[in-house]
Amino acid sequence: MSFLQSLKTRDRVFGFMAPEASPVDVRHGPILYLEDVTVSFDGFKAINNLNLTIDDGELRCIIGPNGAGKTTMMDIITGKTRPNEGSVWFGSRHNLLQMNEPEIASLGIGRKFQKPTVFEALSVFENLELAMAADKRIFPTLTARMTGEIKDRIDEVLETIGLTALRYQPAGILSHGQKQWLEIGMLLMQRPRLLLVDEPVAGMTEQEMERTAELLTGLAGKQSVVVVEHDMGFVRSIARTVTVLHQGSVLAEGSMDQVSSDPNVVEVYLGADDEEAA
Amino acid sequence: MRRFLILGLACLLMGWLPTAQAQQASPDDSAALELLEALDVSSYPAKGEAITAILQSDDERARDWLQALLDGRLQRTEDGRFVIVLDNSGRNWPVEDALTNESLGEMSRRDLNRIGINNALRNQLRSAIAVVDLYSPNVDRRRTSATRLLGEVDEELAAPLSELIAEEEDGQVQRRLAQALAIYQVESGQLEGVEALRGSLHPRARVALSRAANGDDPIVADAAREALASIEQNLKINRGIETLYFGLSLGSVLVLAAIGLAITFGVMGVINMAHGELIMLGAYTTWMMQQLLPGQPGLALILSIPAGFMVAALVGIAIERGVIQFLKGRPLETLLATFGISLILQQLVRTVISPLNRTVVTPEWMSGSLVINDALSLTLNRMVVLGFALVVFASLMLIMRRTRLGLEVRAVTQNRAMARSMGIRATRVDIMTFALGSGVAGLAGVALSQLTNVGPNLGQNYIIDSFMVVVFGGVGNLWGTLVAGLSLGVINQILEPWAGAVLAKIIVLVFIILFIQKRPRGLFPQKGRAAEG
Amino acid sequence: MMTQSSSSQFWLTRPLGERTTQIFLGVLFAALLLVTVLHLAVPQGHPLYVNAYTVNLFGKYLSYALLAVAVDLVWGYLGILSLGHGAFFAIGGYAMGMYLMRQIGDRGTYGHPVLPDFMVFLNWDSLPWYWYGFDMAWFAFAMVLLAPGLLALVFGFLAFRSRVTGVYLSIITQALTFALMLAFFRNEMGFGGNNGLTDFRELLGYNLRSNDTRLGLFIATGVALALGYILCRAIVTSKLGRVCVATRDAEARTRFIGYRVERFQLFVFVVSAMLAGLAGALYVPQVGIINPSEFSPLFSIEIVLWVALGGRATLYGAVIGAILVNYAKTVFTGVMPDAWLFALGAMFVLVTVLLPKGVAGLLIRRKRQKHDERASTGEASA
Amino acid sequence: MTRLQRKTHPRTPGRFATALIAAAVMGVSAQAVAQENDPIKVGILHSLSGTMAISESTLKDTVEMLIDKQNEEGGLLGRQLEAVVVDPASNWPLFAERARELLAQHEVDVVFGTWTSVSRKAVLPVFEELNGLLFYPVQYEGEESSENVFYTGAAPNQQAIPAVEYLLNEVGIERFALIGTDYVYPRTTNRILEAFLMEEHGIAEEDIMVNYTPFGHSDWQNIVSEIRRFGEEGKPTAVVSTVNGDANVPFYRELANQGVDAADIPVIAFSVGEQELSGIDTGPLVGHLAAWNYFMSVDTDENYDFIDAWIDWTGDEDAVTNDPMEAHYIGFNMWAEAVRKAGTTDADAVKDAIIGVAVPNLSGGYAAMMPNHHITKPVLIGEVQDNGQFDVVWQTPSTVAGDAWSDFLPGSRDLIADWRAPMRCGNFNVVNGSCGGSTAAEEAEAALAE
Repeated sequence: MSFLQSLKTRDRVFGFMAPEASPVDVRHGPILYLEDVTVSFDGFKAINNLNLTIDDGELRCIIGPNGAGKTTMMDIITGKTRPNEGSVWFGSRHNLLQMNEPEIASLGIGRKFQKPTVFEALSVFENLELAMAADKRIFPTLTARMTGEIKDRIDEVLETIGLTALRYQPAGILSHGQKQWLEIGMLLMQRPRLLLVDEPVAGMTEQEMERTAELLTGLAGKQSVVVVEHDMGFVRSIARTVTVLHQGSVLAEGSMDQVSSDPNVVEVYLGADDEEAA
Repeated sequence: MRRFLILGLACLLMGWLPTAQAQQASPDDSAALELLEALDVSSYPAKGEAITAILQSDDERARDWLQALLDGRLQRTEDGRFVIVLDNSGRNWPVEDALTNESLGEMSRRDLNRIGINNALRNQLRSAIAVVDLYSPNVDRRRTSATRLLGEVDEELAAPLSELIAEEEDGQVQRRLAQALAIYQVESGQLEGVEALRGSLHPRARVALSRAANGDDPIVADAAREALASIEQNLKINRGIETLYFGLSLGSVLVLAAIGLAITFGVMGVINMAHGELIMLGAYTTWMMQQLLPGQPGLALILSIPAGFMVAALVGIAIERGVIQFLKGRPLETLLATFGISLILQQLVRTVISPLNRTVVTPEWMSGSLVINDALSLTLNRMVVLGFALVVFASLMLIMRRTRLGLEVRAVTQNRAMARSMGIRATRVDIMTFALGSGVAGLAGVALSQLTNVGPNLGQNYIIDSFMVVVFGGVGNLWGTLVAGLSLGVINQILEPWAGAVLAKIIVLVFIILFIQKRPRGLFPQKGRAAEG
Repeated sequence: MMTQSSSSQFWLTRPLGERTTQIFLGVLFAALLLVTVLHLAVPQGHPLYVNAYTVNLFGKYLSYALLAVAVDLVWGYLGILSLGHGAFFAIGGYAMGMYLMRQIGDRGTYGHPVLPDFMVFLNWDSLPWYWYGFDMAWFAFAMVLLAPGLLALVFGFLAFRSRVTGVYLSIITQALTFALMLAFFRNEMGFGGNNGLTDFRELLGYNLRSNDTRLGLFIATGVALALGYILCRAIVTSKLGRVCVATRDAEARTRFIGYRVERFQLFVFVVSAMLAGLAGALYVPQVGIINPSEFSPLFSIEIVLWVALGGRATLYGAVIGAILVNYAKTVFTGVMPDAWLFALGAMFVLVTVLLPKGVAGLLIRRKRQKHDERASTGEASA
Repeated sequence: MTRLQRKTHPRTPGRFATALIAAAVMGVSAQAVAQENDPIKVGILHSLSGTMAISESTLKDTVEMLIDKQNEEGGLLGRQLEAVVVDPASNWPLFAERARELLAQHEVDVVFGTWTSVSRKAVLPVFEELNGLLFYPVQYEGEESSENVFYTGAAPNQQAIPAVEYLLNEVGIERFALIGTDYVYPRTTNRILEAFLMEEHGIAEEDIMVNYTPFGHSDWQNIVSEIRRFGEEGKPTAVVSTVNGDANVPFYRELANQGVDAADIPVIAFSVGEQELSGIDTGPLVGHLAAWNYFMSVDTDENYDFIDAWIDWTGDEDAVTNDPMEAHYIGFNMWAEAVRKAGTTDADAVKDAIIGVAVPNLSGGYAAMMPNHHITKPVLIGEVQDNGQFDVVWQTPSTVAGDAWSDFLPGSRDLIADWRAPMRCGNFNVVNGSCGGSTAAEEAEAALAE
């Protein structure tokens, strides 16, 4: 079985597939499934047997105080960090723990970092071009030509993220908010099945936030979206289901109202506030 | 040389004693002059005879002459006078008359002809002096002469020797003489000698036994073989210890050289290619101190520890202020700039001081070796360096762990902005850190001046190894550097005997390369999100 | 570290425009032509006459320039600071040297038909297996590219697979070249030990000691440089080039958008190593000797310095840097033998501190300004 | 004796003649540029920076001093001498480049320079191509004789062989440890010595220990303790050291600290002179040996004059002189003499004139230029004194002529060099009577044929 899997995944290693037609199997149940995952750095348990399921097309918000393990969780899903124990499944077919970042990415999992990371030396246009779903092996990349439809697709996304005017600017000179947008744009270019979005609205103005909210809610349905965010207002504006992480495991889950009335959650956040105050 | 031992002892039996000489009236100098003139011939055998004559003559100046001859300070002037040179450095030498011991002031080396000797004569003289010393009241002299007797005894000597052993009150001398006797006995095929030599690690004893083992007398041969076996066993162990010591001492050198880098590179992220030159400066400081305090190399060395630190630290500060501060967050650029600096420093030393190596004297208490037994002795200078390395390491740990500076350094390296906002003067910390790292490099230089040459290229020979050690140990981890340095040293020394020096070094390098593949962040990596690039 | 450096370097952006390349190639060929004419047409003794010595010198510079371009490809565009490129250069050089040694045939001092002199007087009775085939030009020339390529492939595969990055990579590349230096110093290796390979006679039947051959080599090197430049430019202006820059500035990000970074690194690293090998092969017949000192880590660092001085990630900057530094070296060692290291050292320090973008940085700035205008007009139209 | 017969072996008509004429034409055309009254240019090709500066920089000063002296005495042929100094920076390819610069750009008339074998090998083709004159002042491995190079340093038979003979006969050594840096000079010298010891003196294989270390080797613990054990087998043992430059200080330090005393295991060095000692604390080294053709302590007036001149030139009271400096002293005077004899500085004229020229050396004798471009030298054995000087304890009764080709290497047994007309050959094979290569060649061809 696992051998078969490895074969299946291998053909992706060589990227014969176009990510649009991600073969992720969601016929029975969730698109993302974490079970009893635990990670520890030098003895400190960043993730402590965490269980989480994301359904296909769902928009899920994850909140939690600093050090709750939100980012680490994303690292695990995207293959950047390997858990000490537990299992992570993408659909019911792909065991993510057996793949590396590019494989996972080409499976259709896109990620936006907490600290916006775009290719500062490259222009906005080129950033999107690189993110674009395409054959990403060496020689195809070496011989890749800019075709009309690629241009259109990029323009389209440029429109959505409102950076058309800055298309030729190096990404390095963009404002923080613009970088956030660009990064989201790069996700869109990937046409992922699952978006992991880490603090998308940090450093954004109100209007920008609203647009982000629209964008993300718009995406949900077609794609599954996991948003990690501190800004409660923003979460409230988009959230259907909210998961609260604390000390590496799920503290509460449910609608915004449910969780915000949950005594533990309140306690944790007040505690957190105290810490910040101190 | 046996001839002279015999002769010495013969004299003894005749009741001749150098000490007894002193009372007798000193013979007229014409006789003495003859004795010395006999020395001033070209053929070395003739000189040998002359030495015998001097020894036989009951002149109490004999020992001084022989000593002067041994040191090459017995010379002859154009007008045929024999003089003893008191100090043979420079162009003009102070001399005194060999016969009257009256000072003759300074003479040009042009007017003096040394009475040359070669190693054979040197041996002869040493033995001759040794024999005389065998009866000297001074225990140390007796010990050295007793040691010289090992393997030199023959039958004429055996009898008087046993008497001597009986009379001798100093235990060590006694044991030595007994061994000497035993060796003779084994060589002459007597069994009791074998017993006496059992467990003796002295090479002479081993040679004697192995000869006996191939001897005709079966009993003796078996006994000898048996004795040898146990000795060989013992030797293996000693050799193992020796190799380990070699490894540790090489390791300590690596640690010393690298530890400063572990700070500037590991903690500050500055790739300081001039690190080697800072080491060099430390070494040159030692040399200068010794120039400033002629005749007191030990004191100079001690003083150059703080001096070396200061010099290197100051240069370090200059580098930091002058160059590195402009390259914040561009670690690879620091590599390039500091490489330029290293070129400048090297050439500076070449032009200002000299392209030639400088002599750094090893003080008495650091030269020679600590004798554990006849097969194992640990060289003192390296032992001192090893200790020094550990002390330096320990104090660095203290500074990093216990002091305010250490705290601030760690704070700044972890989160500069935060540290700033908490009122830590980051720039000051940078300077201090770099000064510290550089200063330690200076200390390494002081230590190295005792092991290798003090020259403009000193630094180049260590910079690469240092980087290897730091990276192998894990950047930013002092313990890593210590472990890495010592282990690489030991590995190298274990490999060397069968792989040869060059191959051993290559193997170690390849090992490091492969190791970095396995653990891309060294022995003791920094884990966690912070570590992700 | 990557992210740190990137912010300070986002100017390294524009892949080279058509025009830069045209200008560069134009200048290069003009120079080649000029030197050739001045050497052949102008009579000796005439002030404008370029003698064989100078031609030879330029030839050497050009091979260094090619080496620098190779380094710039991995450092400038891929962010891999290789302190071991001297190794690939030297291996290419040795491959050529071995061919030239075999060409000596029985004209060596011992007149041995097969064995090179150093093997005869070190009492080798037969040729070691790795010397086989080097009497055939095609084989040797293939080796010039393959040997360094293979080394780079194996080394790079190990290193990139296990994601050795930044300083660690730099240090182990240094370890690599250092180990090779020690190895080649060993006489048992059969590469002539410290004396290396020398006393070459002819290359492809041309007498290496004739000025025409020198001129030929000079031109050949120039052409090689041009080709190498064009190849590198093709790479860096392709989408692959942009992936490289992406990797350089945000390796993790590049992975997350689905590029198998290690393979791109490996590919470019190998290409660069081959170019370095080619440079070495052109270098050896012009200087007439190859010995292990070319492996010395200090030389590899120096190469990086040429690139830094000329300007990273511009290719032509690397060429400028290499020629500038080596010309300076030639001048200084002649004019002020006792002090030239001061000048060289000072040059490195000042350039890194005051001119972080190298000589090319100045040109770049002008280009960026033009570019911004274009961008702003685009804005207007939108 | 046998060698004498070889030297008078019937010669083939010089097949080099044509090549030589060509070279001559070149040389002359190069000369034609130089006017009669402008100075004679003397090139100096010694590293002033880099790792070799430590040894070579003093040689540059030496030549400058000699030129100065010559000019005070009115120069040569009524023309002043002018030094052209360049810095090859201890970088071998740069050596070749600088050599070409000296000959092609500056059109110097003669070059004094290079130290290491590799630097000499690097410049050799340049000198042969441009028909320059190179005086090479350092003891070396032999196995070479170029028409354009004059070897004023010792060949192995002028240093190594006599030194070992001294150990065998005068000191009674029966066991030899050959310790060297891993490059061509020690390799060749040790091979010659091995052959010599086994063939001529029947030393058994297990009584010879050979060990090589890298340049600048600084950790000698293991090797020295190995030597110590090697010497503990009951036979008198000596170390023959061809350890190069920088590695010597730690080597001797380790010897001293591990208590290897000159009286028990003397070390005889071929690359350690006064200058190297000036970097070592010689106290513990007294009695260790060195074999050279000159020592600063040599008791002759020529020597004292030279030393005083040197001290005045450097302005350093404790400046030391050494063997390669004497070699330049001899070489320079030989060249000057040859120029006077030839009445021109033209390379070919000087090449012909210089053979047979004899000038005084500093040890009270004369050095003559042999037809194989090597010179005659006395061989001196010195013992280290505590004042950093050597005390001469033995010397060859007469001077020894340098052998370009060793009699103890199979490859070169049958080769001789003779640059006089009509032979003009650097590797004349006395067996098959042809110029160019040893019989090893035929042997190999035969081997291939089989």
